[in-house]
Amino acid sequence: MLFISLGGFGIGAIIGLLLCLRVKGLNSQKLLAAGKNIAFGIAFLSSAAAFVLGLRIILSRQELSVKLLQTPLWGSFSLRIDFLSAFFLLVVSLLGCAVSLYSIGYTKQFTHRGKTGIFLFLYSALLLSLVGVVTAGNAVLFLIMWEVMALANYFLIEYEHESVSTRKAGFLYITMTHIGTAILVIMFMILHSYAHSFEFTAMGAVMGTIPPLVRSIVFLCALIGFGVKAGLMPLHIWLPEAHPAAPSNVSAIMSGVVIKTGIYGIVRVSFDLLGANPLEWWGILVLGIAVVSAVLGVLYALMEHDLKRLLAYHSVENIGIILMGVGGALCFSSLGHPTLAALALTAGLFHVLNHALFKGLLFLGAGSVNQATHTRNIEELGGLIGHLPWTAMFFLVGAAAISALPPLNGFASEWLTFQALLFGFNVSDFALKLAIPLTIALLALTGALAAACFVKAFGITFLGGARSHHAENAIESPMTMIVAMGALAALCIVIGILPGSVLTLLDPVTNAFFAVHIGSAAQLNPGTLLIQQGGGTSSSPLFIALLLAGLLLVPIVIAVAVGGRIRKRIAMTWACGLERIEPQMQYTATGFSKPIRMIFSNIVRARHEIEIENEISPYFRSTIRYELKTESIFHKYLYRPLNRAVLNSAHMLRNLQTGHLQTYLAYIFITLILLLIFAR
Amino acid sequence: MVDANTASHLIDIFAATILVTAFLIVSSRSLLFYVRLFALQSLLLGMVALLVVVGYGESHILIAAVLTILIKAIAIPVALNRIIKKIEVQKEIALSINIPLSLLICGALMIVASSVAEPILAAQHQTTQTVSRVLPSSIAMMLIGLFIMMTRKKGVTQIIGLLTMENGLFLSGLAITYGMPLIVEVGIFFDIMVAAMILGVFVFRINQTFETINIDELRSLRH
Amino acid sequence: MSDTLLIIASALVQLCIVLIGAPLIAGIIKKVKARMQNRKGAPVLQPYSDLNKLLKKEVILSSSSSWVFRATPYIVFTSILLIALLIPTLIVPVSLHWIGDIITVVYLLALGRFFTALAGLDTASAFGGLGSSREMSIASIIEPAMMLAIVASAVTAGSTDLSVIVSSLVSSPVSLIHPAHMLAFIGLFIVTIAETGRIPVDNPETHLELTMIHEAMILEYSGRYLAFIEWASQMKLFLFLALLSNMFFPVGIATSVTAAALIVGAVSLLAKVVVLAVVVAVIESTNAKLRLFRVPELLMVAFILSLLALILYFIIGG
Amino acid sequence: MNLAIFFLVLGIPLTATICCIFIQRRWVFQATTITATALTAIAACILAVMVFVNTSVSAQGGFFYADALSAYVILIVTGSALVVAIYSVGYLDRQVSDGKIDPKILRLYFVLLNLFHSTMLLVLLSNNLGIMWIGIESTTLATAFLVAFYDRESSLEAAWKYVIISSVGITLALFGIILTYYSGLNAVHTSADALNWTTLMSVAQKLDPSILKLAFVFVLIGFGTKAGLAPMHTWKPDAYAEAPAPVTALMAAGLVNVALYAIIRFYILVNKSVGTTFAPTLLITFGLLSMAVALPFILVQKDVKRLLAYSSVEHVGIIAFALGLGTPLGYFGALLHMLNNAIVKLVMFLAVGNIRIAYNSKIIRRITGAIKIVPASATLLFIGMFALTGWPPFGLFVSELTIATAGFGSGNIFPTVLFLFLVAAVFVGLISYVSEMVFGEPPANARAGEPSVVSIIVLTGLLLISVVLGTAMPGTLFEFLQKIVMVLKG
Repeated sequence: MLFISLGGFGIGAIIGLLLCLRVKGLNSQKLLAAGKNIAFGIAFLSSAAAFVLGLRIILSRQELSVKLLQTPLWGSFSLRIDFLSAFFLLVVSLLGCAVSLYSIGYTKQFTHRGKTGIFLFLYSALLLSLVGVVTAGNAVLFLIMWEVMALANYFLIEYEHESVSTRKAGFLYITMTHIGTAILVIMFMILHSYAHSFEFTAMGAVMGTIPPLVRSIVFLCALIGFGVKAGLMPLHIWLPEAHPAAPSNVSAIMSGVVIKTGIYGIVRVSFDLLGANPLEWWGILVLGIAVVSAVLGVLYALMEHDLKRLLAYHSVENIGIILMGVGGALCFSSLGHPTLAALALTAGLFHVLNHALFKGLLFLGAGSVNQATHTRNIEELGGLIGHLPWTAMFFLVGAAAISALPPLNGFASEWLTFQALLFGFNVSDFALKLAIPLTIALLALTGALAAACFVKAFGITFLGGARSHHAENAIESPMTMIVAMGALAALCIVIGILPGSVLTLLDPVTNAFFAVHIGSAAQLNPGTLLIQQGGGTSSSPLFIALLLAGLLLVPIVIAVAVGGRIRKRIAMTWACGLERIEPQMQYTATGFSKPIRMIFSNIVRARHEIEIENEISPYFRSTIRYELKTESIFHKYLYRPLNRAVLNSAHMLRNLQTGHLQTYLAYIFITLILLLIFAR
Repeated sequence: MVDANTASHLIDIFAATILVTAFLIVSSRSLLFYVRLFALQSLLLGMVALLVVVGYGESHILIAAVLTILIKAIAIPVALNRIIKKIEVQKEIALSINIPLSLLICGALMIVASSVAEPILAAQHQTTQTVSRVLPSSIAMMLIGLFIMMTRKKGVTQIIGLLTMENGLFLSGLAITYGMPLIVEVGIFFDIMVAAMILGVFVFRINQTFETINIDELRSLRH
Repeated sequence: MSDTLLIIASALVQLCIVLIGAPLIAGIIKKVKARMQNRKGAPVLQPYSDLNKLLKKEVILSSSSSWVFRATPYIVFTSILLIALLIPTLIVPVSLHWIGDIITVVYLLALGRFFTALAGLDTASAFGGLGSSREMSIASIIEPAMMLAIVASAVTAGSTDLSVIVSSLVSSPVSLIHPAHMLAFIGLFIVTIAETGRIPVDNPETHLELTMIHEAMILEYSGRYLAFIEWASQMKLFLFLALLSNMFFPVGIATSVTAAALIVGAVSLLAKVVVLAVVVAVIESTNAKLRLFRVPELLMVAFILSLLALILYFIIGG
Repeated sequence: MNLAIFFLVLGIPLTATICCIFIQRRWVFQATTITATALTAIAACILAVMVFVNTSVSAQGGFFYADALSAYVILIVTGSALVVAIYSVGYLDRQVSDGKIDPKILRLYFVLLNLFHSTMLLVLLSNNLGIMWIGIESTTLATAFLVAFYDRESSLEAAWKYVIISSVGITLALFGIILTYYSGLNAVHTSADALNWTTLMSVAQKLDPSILKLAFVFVLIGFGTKAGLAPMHTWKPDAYAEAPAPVTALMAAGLVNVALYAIIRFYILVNKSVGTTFAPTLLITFGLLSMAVALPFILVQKDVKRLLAYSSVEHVGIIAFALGLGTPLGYFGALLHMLNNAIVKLVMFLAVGNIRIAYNSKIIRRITGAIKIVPASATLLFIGMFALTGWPPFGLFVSELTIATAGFGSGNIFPTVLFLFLVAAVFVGLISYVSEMVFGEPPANARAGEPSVVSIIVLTGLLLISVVLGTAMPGTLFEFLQKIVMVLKG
């Protein structure tokens, strides 16, 4: 039965591929549109099939392994869907469904036939490789899928290659990811030299024989190699460039699931391949990186006024939050607290799903805004809530979810993360005891800053008055896009209210790693999160939602009882006595983030330039141009010097090729003499 | 006429002389002198080959000996002379390391060569083969030839350096293996001749195009 | 069945106390401040009549505002009401304590703040944006300090459930005099001042653009909307003071549902909250408002104190 | 039968060379060349089948000899020659019509191309190490005028450097061969056989190790010069950049492998005689050095053909490194890499040839937006670049991964880590330049339109082969490579 499901998915994906290739041959716009719709429809159905498959595997508690082919060099290529894979399959396929649906409307702007055909091909390839990455049971198959994913992604980023910034982004992306892959190859090779097999099961089986130092090296390789993809600080630099450069539907996939494959890899290696007894400093290291990523990610996000860059930086932040759970799990696991480890990992993985949903939703929203206004600069937007009511509403849901407001899904996973970390106090390890309060405080800081950032993002974009004619003339997106966003928003709410149901899905995952049921740490009611460790704590998003709805009666009753029917008058906003208020008088996004920029000036390192033109006297200014540049400390102190050093040394070494024939002969001569001495 | 032992001694003497010509080339300043010294060197090499024929009865070397004398001692020097006369205004060589230092370095190369040849000579002692002391000289010649190419800047001097290397090679071949199988020997000769011709053609063309055969000026291709 | 009724009844009582008590505390603070400034001041019950009047007045809406502006007062008010059901005031454990712990409370506060800030931006006025910006900035540095202060208090009980924390304190009063506990109290008190927008962080009575934070956001509100916003912030102050008093001096709080215990609880709550309110008023009268960019330093103090509390706790042990 | 096949493989291109000298009409000598290379390729296939069945084929008392290794390289060379011959016709016609080439010397090109082809085959078919040397020296001579074909200042300069450096190298190699011969004489005593590789192999245990070590040093430097191992690679960027694109392609795909083949022959011999530490250490060192030396030139480069030339240096380094690992898996990877690299290098150089025609430049900065000018060639170049840098699903991914596996398996952990790092770093340079060429807005003076449709079909076919090698390697090839590995194990 499961095979049928998988087969259905496979066929679906292949048909998708074939179809997009055929689309290239067709001529008329109508056929193009039809082909496009069919291709996305198939992508949708395929994703749905994958979703069903993942769900079945988890619910039936039965892992699935499908052997694809036997290779002479790398052992058998098989897809092995264990519970971790199945969970990630769910994440991938959920977003795959939504984005495929959204793309039907979104790609209406793509009119160039060949380019659209290539887009369809790459899009399907990306989804296929994503499924491949999370289900591969063989290291080489994994690497192949990993690279195909990177490649498809790269070409999708380069979709609008005419712009210099896009090419720069693509270059940065492919460079970083390739170096990451090289490190992953090293990692798998080390594992292979112990396991003598590339199959994950075999690698996992020999973990006991690997000495601790080598295990640590493997772990570090995984952290760096997968960290590049996940966008961990300081390996994140490609992310805020690449995500905005891609078309928005692709950005949603990238931010929603592609970076999650990095998390998948880290979890796969550190809990599955390296076994259940990690070293403690791994966890502390991961926590440290997580905190840095989360705080700096959100701070840099606040400094952005490009909507998609802003969202991209938030991905860095959320990866940090996810890793807090993962890092906590590593710490607890190393100190012999499997139950706590299970709890922490559950929190992290739960946030993986949640982030995929709301970040996907937000990027889709940004895509709609972009399509309607042709700008991503929020300084030119404003008042879109009137023009794009649905988009605005769904974006608001996403913004609230990512700000971890109850009763949405972001809250549920952050709450769990807090709880998991808090139990670090019960663990008798001083380093951890010191690390954890700091982590908690900084997680709180992150949450608050994220809220600030999304007040800015939503408020400046959708509320107030239009700051440009782009924003004034915006029209709402097509139906499919709205439905896709609505579906994601609905999921954010449903999962937010019934988080326990997701935890049930995660139970087999953590059970496989730690051999404990999460039920022993937390009770699994659909609507309530109940932690039974320590004094016992609970939070019930379901009842929060119900009570919020119920308590809404109180102000309504009071208002009606005391004030009677409401009497309204529409008037202009108070403009300090001026005749009317101009949209330019509104607070700007740059202004909005100024206090935070001042408070964290050491970290964000803003430089501003002010150009003032006076016409008559300094009191009558014709234009003021204010430009703000923020520079990442990693750029300044790590990447720029590194880049410069590499290029300088390359320039220097290039002098080896002097153009002098005599020098070349001297090389041969010296080599000969040296070798003669060596050979004696 | 000459038994193997005498031949061996004679070869040693010739080899030493050949090495001396190489040193002389390094120490000379005139292009024409280069060519003449090279012709002399090749002639001596031909003599060595003849000695091998006579002394060890390796008759197939005869062809090699004749070819050496004909091509290397006569044809190539004549051709080079014509090239020099035709295109070279200045008959002085151009060098990047001065002559005393060059000689010093060549002396050092001699030491390197003998230390490299040592294990081979030791191996020769163990076998029943006739001991030859030519090997160090021939290796030294190869190194000196390469050194000439490195430090002398004109096209013709580079050709001479290359040919000196090849002479050293041939000397070693004669000295330690009494030549190669015939077909190989002939093939090698043919190749060297063609190479020298091609280089000559290039010198002409370079001279036409750049109006110099100072290789130092060929520096447009870099990095 | 009677259990359910009891739960509902107790929840309603709790709600009513907060709803009705909050304006009173606001009135008291105003009165004390007036007295300290040698003024007679408005009557203590003035806030009630203010609310009453506002509720009856006409509402003026900005032409550029959207449904977010109109929904916000209700969201803010409701979220505070929900918090009122989670914080132990009269009785511990609170009947609905399992619905949310202190982290939930923090995030419910964030919910209200999020929408208030959006409403500030919705009016297209420069003031609204200014207020939102400042509010969110200050909030973002309040939150880590608050979380750490909470953690410092929660760590003794091993739970973030407020009722569990308070219960454990009631059952083992020794831990009240733990130095860590005291440091945590100071930390949380500073956080309370900041979170409820009192001097020296914010001035709830000013409408000067240089200084106002919260007031700037709600500048465009009028009528019943303003009433709900005002009332909500009064309740927020009340709840924070109640929380402070019950978490650090859980004297007199009812632990069983008997009439006597409840009355004792109510009286002691009122007494403690009034005392704290007076303290707040004194601080407000004796301090000047801080410059905006000095506020982080103050909150840093709270943060460090809480961190110190935690370290002390680890060193000395619970 | 055996002799016949040797004569066919060697004789067809040689005959074509002679024919081209005397044929005047353009289409006739063009057709002759294509037919000859095609027939040679067929003959090579027959030879490969024979070798596959009989393990080795020899004729003329062991003068001609072919085992799986030679058959494999012959297949690569003849295949590349066929592609290059087909491409050359269209490419040079286009250049003639553009006035870049004097139509009168067009014949010379085809004569030399055929000669080049036959000299390479001579190396691969002879058992005698001396003849092998003659063959390699002849490749230099055959290509000297091809490098200088355009008769520009820069191409003359390149050709001069090429010939001088190659000649020096090859002279050193000859000394190595003489030393080998000498040690062989001591063991065999019949001078005629003492240069035969098979004979030497049979007496490998009796050869004097110290002499062979010395010999290997000379041979490695000598043939390494031809293969382009650093630091003897210096002629490569010059010659590759100045020669006509198809010649460059044949040098990169064919000649490199021929030189490597010669090194491998000695390598096998030395390993059997000296033991397996000396030669492998040298190869690993040279391999990594080549990769490292190529890196800065790939990271900062102005000329696309030089870029590819340095990439060739890098890939020779990879193959040398893999050979140096000394394990069967390493050999397997090296052999596979020879094939993969040849295929993709053909694609790259020939695609660049097309682009060069459209832009009339090989300076990277002047080539932008190629995807809009020559969409097919640009796509081929771009995909080829990914294939070249070892991305799946292309063949080089498989071979490089095999090499990495072998590296870790053989215990050379740090060299292998360095190897992986260098491979990744080279990619950075290539992608930055190639993406700048392919993407963006084209300059105004570029001529839109593909110069040759045939070349696109051929190159696409090559890339598809690479994909097949990267995804589903045919079982026969696998077996064949296993046989070669047996040869390499001695």
